[in-house]
Amino acid sequence: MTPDLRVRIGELELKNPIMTASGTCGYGDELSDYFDISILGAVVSKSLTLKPKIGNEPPRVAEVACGMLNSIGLANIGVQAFINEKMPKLNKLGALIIVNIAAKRVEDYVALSEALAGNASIRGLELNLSCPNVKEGGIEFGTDVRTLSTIVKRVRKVFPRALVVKLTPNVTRISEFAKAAEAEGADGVTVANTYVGMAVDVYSREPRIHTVTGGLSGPAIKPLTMAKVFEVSKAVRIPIIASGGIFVWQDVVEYMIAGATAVEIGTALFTKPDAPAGFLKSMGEYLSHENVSAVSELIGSLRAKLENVPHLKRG
Amino acid sequence: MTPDLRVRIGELELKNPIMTASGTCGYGDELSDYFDISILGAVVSKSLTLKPKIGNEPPRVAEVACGMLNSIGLANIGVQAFINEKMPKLNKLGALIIVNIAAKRVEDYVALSEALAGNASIRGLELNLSCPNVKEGGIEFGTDVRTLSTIVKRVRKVFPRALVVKLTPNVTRISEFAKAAEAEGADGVTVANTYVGMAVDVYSREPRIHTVTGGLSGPAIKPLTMAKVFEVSKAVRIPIIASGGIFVWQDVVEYMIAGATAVEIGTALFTKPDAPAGFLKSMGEYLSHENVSAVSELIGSLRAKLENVPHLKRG
Amino acid sequence: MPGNCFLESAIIVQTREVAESTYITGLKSRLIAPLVTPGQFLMVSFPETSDPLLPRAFSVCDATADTLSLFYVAVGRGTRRISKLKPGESLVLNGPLGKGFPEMRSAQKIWAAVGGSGAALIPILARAASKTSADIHFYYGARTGKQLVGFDEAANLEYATDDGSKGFRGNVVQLLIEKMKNGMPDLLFGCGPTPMLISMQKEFGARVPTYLSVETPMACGMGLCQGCPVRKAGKKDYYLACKDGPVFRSNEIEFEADL
Amino acid sequence: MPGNCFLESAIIVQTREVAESTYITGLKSRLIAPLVTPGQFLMVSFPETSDPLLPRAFSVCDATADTLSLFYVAVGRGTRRISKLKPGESLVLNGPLGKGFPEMRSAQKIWAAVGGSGAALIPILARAASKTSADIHFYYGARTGKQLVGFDEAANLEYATDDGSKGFRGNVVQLLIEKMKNGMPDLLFGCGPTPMLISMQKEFGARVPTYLSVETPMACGMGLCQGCPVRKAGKKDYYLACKDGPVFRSNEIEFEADL
Ligand SMILES: Cc1cc2nc3c(=O)[nH]c(=O)nc-3n(C[C@H](O)[C@H](O)[C@H](O)COP(=O)(O)OP(=O)(O)OC[C@H]3O[C@@H](n4cnc5c(N)ncnc54)[C@H](O)[C@@H]3O)c2cc1C
Ligand SMILES: Cc1cc2nc3c(=O)[nH]c(=O)nc-3n(C[C@H](O)[C@H](O)[C@H](O)COP(=O)(O)OP(=O)(O)OC[C@H]3O[C@@H](n4cnc5c(N)ncnc54)[C@H](O)[C@@H]3O)c2cc1C
Ligand SMILES: Cc1cc2nc3c(=O)[nH]c(=O)nc-3n(C[C@H](O)[C@H](O)[C@H](O)COP(=O)(O)O)c2cc1C
Ligand SMILES: Cc1cc2nc3c(=O)[nH]c(=O)nc-3n(C[C@H](O)[C@H](O)[C@H](O)COP(=O)(O)O)c2cc1C
Ligand code: FES
Ligand code: FES
Repeated sequence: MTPDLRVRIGELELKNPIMTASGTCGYGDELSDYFDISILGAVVSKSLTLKPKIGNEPPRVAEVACGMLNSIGLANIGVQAFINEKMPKLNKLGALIIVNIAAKRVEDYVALSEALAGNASIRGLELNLSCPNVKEGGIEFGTDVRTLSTIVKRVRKVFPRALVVKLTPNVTRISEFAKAAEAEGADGVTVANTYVGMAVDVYSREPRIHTVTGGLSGPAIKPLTMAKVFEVSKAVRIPIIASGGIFVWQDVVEYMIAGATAVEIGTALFTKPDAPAGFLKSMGEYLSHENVSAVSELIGSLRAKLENVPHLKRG
Repeated sequence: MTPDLRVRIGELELKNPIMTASGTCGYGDELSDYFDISILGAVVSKSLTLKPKIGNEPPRVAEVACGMLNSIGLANIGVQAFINEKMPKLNKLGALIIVNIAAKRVEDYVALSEALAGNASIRGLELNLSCPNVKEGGIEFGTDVRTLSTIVKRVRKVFPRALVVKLTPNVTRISEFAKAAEAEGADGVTVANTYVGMAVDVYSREPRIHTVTGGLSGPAIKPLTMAKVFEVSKAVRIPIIASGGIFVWQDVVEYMIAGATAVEIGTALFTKPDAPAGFLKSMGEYLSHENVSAVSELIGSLRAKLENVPHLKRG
Repeated sequence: MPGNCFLESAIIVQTREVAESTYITGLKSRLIAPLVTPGQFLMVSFPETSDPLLPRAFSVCDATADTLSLFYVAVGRGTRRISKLKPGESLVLNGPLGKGFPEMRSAQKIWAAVGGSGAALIPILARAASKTSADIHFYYGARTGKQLVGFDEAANLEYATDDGSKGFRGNVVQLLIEKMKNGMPDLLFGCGPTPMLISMQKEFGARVPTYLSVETPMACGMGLCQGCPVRKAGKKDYYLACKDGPVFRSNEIEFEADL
Repeated sequence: MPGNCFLESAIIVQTREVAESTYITGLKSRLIAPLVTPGQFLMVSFPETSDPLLPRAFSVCDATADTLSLFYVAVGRGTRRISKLKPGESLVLNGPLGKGFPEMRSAQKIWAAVGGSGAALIPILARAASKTSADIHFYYGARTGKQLVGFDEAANLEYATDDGSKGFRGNVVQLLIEKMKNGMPDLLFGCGPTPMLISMQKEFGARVPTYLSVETPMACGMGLCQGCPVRKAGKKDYYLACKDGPVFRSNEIEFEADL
């Protein structure tokens, strides 16, 4: 018996829990050199902004222990070019498409969502709230619960399909942000974006990426995001999409056991662009071996006494 | 010309910036099998509590990518046994001793500090504020600025020598906590303790450490703590002691360039208990090669345009 | 004990596959080898990478004046990696660590039950016993005959296999129960999987002076991290496996309930 | 371009040290080798470890029907690791990636300036030129003669060394300036350290059709990450080195000011 791999994010049914992460799969079509992207649960686009953005000066990437720092600066072709040039290609490739958007002003999130709402083959929206809020003196949208609520409330009004809020992990208690997203009607939360990190060249004494600090991704962050997925799973009922350091199929299973409904593969694609195909195969074998008939049975199935968890007691 | 390695934390002069981290060097004497611990800037004791503590149930440690999770639960012999049994040994070994203390109530921090103030060969105190505050429903002391201020203020009154506050990194903006410590008269801050992390065994579906979540240490966290050291260095004038993922001598230099005055070696000791001796040698060679006559010249010497740093703009 | 433990970069002499994914690796060790007593262990680490990060614990399988060997089952990344190293390549050893089995005395009758990677102790125990003229018998258990490794060092050795494919049919504890019908040893040693140790504690702990070598996760092996607690019998307190053990008198410890 | 790039596990045939910490490693490659054009590159990754994590970029040094080679200087952990792999061990290759040098036409007079690891391109360019009967001359610079590697593949090759220990005394750009006094090539190629490329752009960019192979940090090499920007000449915009390059027409790009 082949295990049932389907999972749901709100009304959106994914054929399996494996998605690609925003900004790590180009616009999706680049991956089709390596495997058939229609086998994925979903492809998540690079963060799109209203106007095209050229991004930050180099260096934009640097390797660190079991991870990398990036500071791309949201380089992207803009929402219109994406709809006109990329959507037809992606549709032809048979991919289920979720579009990730980013902005520096609340109004721009709304404008972006309106622009995308009309295209029915955009099956879901993921809000990247990790950008500096220009009005509030550069505080990240995602580190202020009030602003997050406002954005989700307003986007929810204009976008009728699956709405997912991608949370930043750089906060004291991420579950508060997840609860706010749930309260405003989000269908799911992505836990989480990258962690603020930094590296220095000891000879030049310069930072190894132009913006000094950048986002840490890769296996290094997996235990951290795992703890956050677990925390959020105890705080909300909407599905969680886990994103952080998934490099082997076991990581997918770990995240689901900890409470995730789906996962996003990011940095792993840089080394193994066909990794999602391998994960799907191995997951199937694992489920059969463990006599699990539906992957959804894994979700939140951690065997643990909650009274032992200091991290949760805090909340 | 041999470079001058001395650095200062308040009135305390260290012969060099290399210290061992609390909880990773036993009580200090265990290391003397491997090298002469009197060559260190300082030895920081395991966190001591008023009464001995047996600690958490196993498993207490688990390896993850480029790091480890721990949940020791402050197992320690208690402050009195430390003073009576360990201090004489450490004094004989010629180590400069900083004692780290932890408690679940503000009064206990004060009582511990009083007990230690009388012993002049305890040259400094490091406050571990990562424990759950029993009175405030289990919130970590270190994640609430008000409580941190209260503890530092009250300890400052009873402990006359170097007072260092060890900050938890599990907060949105660590520099606020550093500022509060500085305002209440701390001589320095340690940036930072471990990060909340988690790992799961996919076959048993059990957490890999008993308390489900634990503290992540090792190279995985170095870029994160580096960014926090940099952030704090822009916010306070008191010295910063960096602690997080130092595994090679370059890491020591990176932290100092980012703004640290001294560093603590932690998890690296488990693989290479004599690592500090090697770092001292290599640091000396680096300084000579770079024509730096005093190690203190490295502190905060990062060559970077601050207007490029999104992370700082937030504050 | 300053000066009794060493960090040593040790050159690999050879690695033999002695059973399915089971290896013995011999290393040159000038500093550590001469000091090891049976039941002591080493922490083995890998130069040039942070992944795997932590050192791995291994009992010393045998030790002479300047060489020692490890006996291990390739279960994960660390052990697989060691098994693939070529002669001439090196590993970093930290040891000898911990407290081993009690010293054996002349004519003492000792039974040692071993299983899985616990068989590592056969050569070093046999050598120590012959040195002090102790009378040691080994009882070596496995699921099936194919997993058993032949050790020439042990003169008196009996096998137990679950499937009866070699020696006694049943586990090693059942074999010992049989044997005890005809007389008791002076000392009983146990080294193997935790369920085997638990069962030895239950069956023999009260009848024979029994010493068990326990396995717990370890981050440092030197008493630095407090990561390796072993419950003290009847007390709300812990030993550290790495400093107080790994060998404990059976009646001094309790195993965790959920094991 | 679906179907034009491959992930391939390639077996190492041999590794030779050709100059101080400089190596050529040959690999069996059935899928990628037949497709490579000069100037294209591969991303090379390491199975079984997350440290190093990211793949490393290497130009293809030479490629035949089923083998290809890499020419590299062991500067860091990735390159050191590759240099130590034994024949029979494998590496994962992703390629061929990027846009290489323009196709050479018969009788076209082409000068290729190379330095450092840019010398990797001598064999593959020589092979391609001979196939189309283009007339290619190589100018190969280094600090000192000891760093120069001999390539039998190149019929016309002149050296430049800073210390004059071999060939022309001076850098390769100064050598080209000398040569141009007696006539100009139809095309000029450059591959080497960024300062050399900057100097070629300044000296020759306006006078000769010049193509430069740029090196930037790369995380993916496939256009997935946007990590490898190269400034478009005269515009507030970037190319991606991995997809739009690594070879660019000199007048299309600007180098970063602080390099
Ligand atoms: C005192 C002591 C002596 C030991 N002596 C030997 C020996 O002589 N020969 C031998 O083969 N093994 C021995 N072990 C066990 C050995 O340390 C582990 O098998 C080894 O760490 C596995 O490393 P790995 O990287 O191959 O596996 P990993 O990839 O780290 O793990 C593979 C599996 O082993 C488990 N594991 C990891 N570390 C330990 C550990 N310390 N204890 C128990 N399970 C673990 C993991 O949970 C996992 O299921 C000893 C352990 C201790 C504590
Ligand atoms: C398109 C392209 C083609 C290349 N072709 C070759 C080649 O044929 N032969 C060759 O020897 N090298 C080539 N390089 C450079 C090569 O990718 C780097 O030297 C290599 O990544 C170093 O890996 P490492 O792990 O040994 O060094 P690391 O430990 O990663 O770094 C060592 C040093 O190299 C620097 N470095 C790391 N990555 C890069 C990079 N991508 N570009 C520039 N500097 C870097 C680091 O900052 C550090 O100073 C090429 C690079 C690119 C982008
Ligand atoms: C190069 C790079 C670019 C990224 N760009 C974006 C982006 O545009 N929008 C976004 O929401 N997340 C972006 N991310 C974050 C990833 O989507 C993902 O959440 C994060 O990298 C953690 O997962 P990983 O460890 O699997 O990479 C980017 C990550 C990387 C490494
Ligand atoms: C096993 C272990 C035990 C620790 N115990 C303590 C402790 O008792 N008190 C404390 O302040 N920090 C403790 N820490 C944190 C370390 O002192 C250090 O700040 C942290 O591990 C980060 O540094 P590293 O990556 O170099 O290990 C402990 C860390 C580890 C790994
Ligand atoms: S393993 Fe670290 S104290 Fe025992
Ligand atoms: S290296 Fe990733 S886009 Fe060029």
